[in-house]
Amino acid sequence: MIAATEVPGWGLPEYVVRRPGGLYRSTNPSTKLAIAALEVVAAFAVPGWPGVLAVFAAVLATAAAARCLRGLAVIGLATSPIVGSILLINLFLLPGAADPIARFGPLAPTWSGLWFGLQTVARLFAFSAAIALVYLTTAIDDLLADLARRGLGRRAVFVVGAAVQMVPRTIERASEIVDAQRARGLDTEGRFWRRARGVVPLAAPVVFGALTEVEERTLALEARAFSAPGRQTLLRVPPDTIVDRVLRWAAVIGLVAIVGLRAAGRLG
Amino acid sequence: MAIELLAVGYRYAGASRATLRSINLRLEPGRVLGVAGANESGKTTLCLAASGFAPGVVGGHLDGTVLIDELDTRAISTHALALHCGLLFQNAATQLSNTTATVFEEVGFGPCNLGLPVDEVVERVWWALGAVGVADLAPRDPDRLSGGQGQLVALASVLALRPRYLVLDEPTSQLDPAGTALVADALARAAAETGAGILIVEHKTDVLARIADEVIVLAEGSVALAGSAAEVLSDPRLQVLGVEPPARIRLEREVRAAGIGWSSTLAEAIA
Amino acid sequence: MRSQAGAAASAGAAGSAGSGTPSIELDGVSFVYPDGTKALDAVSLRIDPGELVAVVGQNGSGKSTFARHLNGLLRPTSGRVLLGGADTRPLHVARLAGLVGLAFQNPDRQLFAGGVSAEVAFGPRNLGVRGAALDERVKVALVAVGLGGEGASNPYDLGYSRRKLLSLASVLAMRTPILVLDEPTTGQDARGSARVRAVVAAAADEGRTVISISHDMRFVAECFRRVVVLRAGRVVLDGPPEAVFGEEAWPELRATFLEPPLAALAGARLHLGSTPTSAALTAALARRAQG
Amino acid sequence: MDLLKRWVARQFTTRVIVLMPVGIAIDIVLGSTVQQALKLPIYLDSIGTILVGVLAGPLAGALTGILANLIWGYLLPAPIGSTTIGPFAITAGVIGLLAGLWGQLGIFRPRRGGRASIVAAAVAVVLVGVLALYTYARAYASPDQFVNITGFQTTDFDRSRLFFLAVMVVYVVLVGAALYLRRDVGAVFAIGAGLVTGIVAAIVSAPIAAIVYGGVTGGGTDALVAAFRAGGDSLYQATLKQGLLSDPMDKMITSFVVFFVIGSLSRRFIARFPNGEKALGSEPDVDSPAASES
Repeated sequence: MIAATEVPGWGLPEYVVRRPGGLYRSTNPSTKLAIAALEVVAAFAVPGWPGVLAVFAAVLATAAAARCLRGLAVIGLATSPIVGSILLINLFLLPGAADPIARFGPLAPTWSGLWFGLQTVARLFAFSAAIALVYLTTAIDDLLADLARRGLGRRAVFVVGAAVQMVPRTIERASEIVDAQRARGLDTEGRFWRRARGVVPLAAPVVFGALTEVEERTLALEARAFSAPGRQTLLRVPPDTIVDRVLRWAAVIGLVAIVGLRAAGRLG
Repeated sequence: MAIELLAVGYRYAGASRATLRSINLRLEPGRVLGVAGANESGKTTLCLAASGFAPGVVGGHLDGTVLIDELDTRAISTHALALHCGLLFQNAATQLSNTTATVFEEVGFGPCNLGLPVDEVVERVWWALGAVGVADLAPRDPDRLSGGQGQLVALASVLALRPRYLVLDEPTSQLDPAGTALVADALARAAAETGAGILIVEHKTDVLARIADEVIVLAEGSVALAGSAAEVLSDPRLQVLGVEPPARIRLEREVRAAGIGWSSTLAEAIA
Repeated sequence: MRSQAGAAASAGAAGSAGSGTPSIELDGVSFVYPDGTKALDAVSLRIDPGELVAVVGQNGSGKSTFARHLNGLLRPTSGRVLLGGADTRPLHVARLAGLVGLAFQNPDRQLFAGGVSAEVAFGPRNLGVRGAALDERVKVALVAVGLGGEGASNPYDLGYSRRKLLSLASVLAMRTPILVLDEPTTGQDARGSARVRAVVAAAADEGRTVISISHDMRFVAECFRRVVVLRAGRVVLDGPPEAVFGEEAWPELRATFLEPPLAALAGARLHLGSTPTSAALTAALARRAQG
Repeated sequence: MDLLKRWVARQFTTRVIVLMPVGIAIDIVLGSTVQQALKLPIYLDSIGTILVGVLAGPLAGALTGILANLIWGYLLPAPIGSTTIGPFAITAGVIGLLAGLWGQLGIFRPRRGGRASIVAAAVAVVLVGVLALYTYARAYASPDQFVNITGFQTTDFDRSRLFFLAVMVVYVVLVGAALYLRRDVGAVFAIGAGLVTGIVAAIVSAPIAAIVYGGVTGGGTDALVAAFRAGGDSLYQATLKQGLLSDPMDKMITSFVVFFVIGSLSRRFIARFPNGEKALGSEPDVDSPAASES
């Protein structure tokens, strides 16, 4: 039997503790959430360009420090179909815009439409990037463990943790089901009506397959004292240093300040 | 000190007929009781009743009484049941909590639910992994294990609660011969090291022949045969009850039926 | 009306598929999964109409991958799969499904209808069978697997082993000339296994080809005339049970973590030659007693 | 206060806690996979949410919807993760809440009617179809008499009459299919519930789409928004009208699938859920509490 290797934290093996290394990655997850919230509010509540640009600068700097610029770029790409639509619609259809750049028959692209479009795109990118930054630099286990320490119940932790792990497995199951149904003559290529007829034989086993496991999983959880009262012991507790706490409070105060000023109409 | 079923009957909610009919049974710590029987004879329901999960978790109607160490299971709260009696099922995949990244944390899931201090959780995890003989799997991802390994991790995660009894519902029925042997060895080892009383439902009577002290055979929800493993597994009525005898006994019976003189050399050959 | 491949139509209607059963051949088939694992390595194998073939091997030896190549669910990375001598690559899986029926290992990856009969009817209906012929096929298939009286019940009240028999029935009802079973006896009790054996025997009597993946050595030795042993995607043994379970093949078998049936072990210990089944052992003992 | 605590505890038994991740996974997987596999323009991304709501109750349903959107939007890697769905968690929560309401009212209960009730249902459906055609014809003759609650002014009526027609046609088709396939009269109510859910979802999503995305989602529906805005509508009205065209249809089809699923589920399985007996329509048949929650 392998003795517990001597590691910080009551003899927990290293592969369980799994302390994240690197700039921003090792920051406390709740702090990262607070910072993201500040950035989102700043991106939307501050009118005009200053707020959005400030958020962009902050997010890009942090991403560079945490070396996840490439991840941010992939998510940026995923939002690109929207960018085209936003720009086009606002360019031509911004109601009340009266400063046409040029005129092509009934269509008149306007400067204020272009401006509003660009700003909307910038806000969208800032908003997505701020949240993506948390996702790219934090393991879901760490986030849930940190929230659990701050009072999040074992049931909520289980629901989120299990759902995230269950999605890839359910996708694997869905592709196996497509195989099983095709092996019994269901044709998923071909004419529209034939494909439409395929919805129930594809959707139903994904649903039934997952539901049959509910009973077995319930018994398994109860067999492991899941419904015991009191707090659940946490094996993995992300560090929460002084710096983390200061940053967190600063973010919360900043957020309240922006919302307050905006409500009081002081931000113009 | 035992799990006792006294004239136990059971009917699932919304079902018309009873699944168990007046069952009497006793499981003592350190003993291994095998349960065989055709499908739909009530084996799974017997496991749920003996562990208190029926009606505690699955509802339905229970007649008679089930006592775990003189406590009526209906009086024990759901989570406390797990401390008395560990429960293991057929499909390893559904017994993982699906929320852990390593086998170590998976086996620690139960003790953590009890809110035990971290050092006690660590001690119990190593003890349970050792009792089943899979300490080397501790760093592995629970989702990437073979069927047999998955069942062993599930067994360890239940043992970590240090129950006095273990109820196993067809633990090897979805495993190939290698996986079956792995689990059978681990069960024999766990029984010896933990002294727990084990009730094991199994189609593969070769596994029962190897690890069970007594065996009962269920038919239509009641006990049709009961006795020592050797007696019951060589009883000619097994076939009629839809249970296949161990290979050794089946071979001997066929050779004798062909009128060939039985001898000790033959007996050794098929041991 | 779906245009059915010639062979399937005659097989479907007449029920006895002897004349219509095509041969199936793998010609240098290799298959590499996207993550790089080589599941099949230049497998060349011909299975003639009406043969009873068992495919054995340890987990990860390529058994399931092999089965999915037979009905086109997986296409070879290199090499060809021939059905009746014709390459199956251009054929849709839905068309091949009329010729090669595949019963999956896990029933919960397949069942979707709310009722047992509706589940069994799904396959044949896709092949264009309707009305009375469809009802008759469903009934016959359900009776064959012992679920005759369960037509109206819900599949999920049947329990795992009978759900598995149900997914077998749902393929049987398609009456395909070639029947492929993936671990049919896993999780079955004695009566369930007996049902599976009866289904294999009935299909053999109708002259259909039955190919089964299994690790139940007794089922393999007693119900099949040819055993193909796979290891790391390659065929390492291919012959009748007498040869594959004979003493000289044991080292190869054990290298793939497979144990020969007890009857074969006993026969060797008693120097009776190769006796893969209890019947063979008894016969050999009887011969020795007279000789 | 204790009553409320018990009402909440009753809805979150261990079985519901296990069901919720399954509901979330179903939303996300069906939302992304089945749509790609069949290349159909329907979303099917709230089947899990409605299923949890009907079986477990409004709170569990709402939480499932919200978590499904948040996880799909922010916690999943790029190929699966959808960057635009996060903010619509509020809508998903409302859908789950409504589903819990339908569950407690037993709307999704299979009602295997005899011949008489099926004929009655068929007649009702035909009436609805005729009513739609009548309003369409009448309105075409005199548009100014028709004002309705969904923010459409009368002048818009000529553009939105197609909306009533399309919705009614889909309703008639789905209920007809359910009657034909399963002889189940309950479809009239279940798919009606889907229609109401769709309308509420559209009304709740419109402001979110307007504020966060400026009414644009990158999908095919943007052309509709553009058309409405070209017609002089405000951003809010444009997104509302676009929502009212697609959401009711999508939610009716989703309710149709959920109705089928619940009708096909094993009674023993459904009976173990908090709303189980209401979803089954039979009285509770358990002599001891399903799970003695501490």
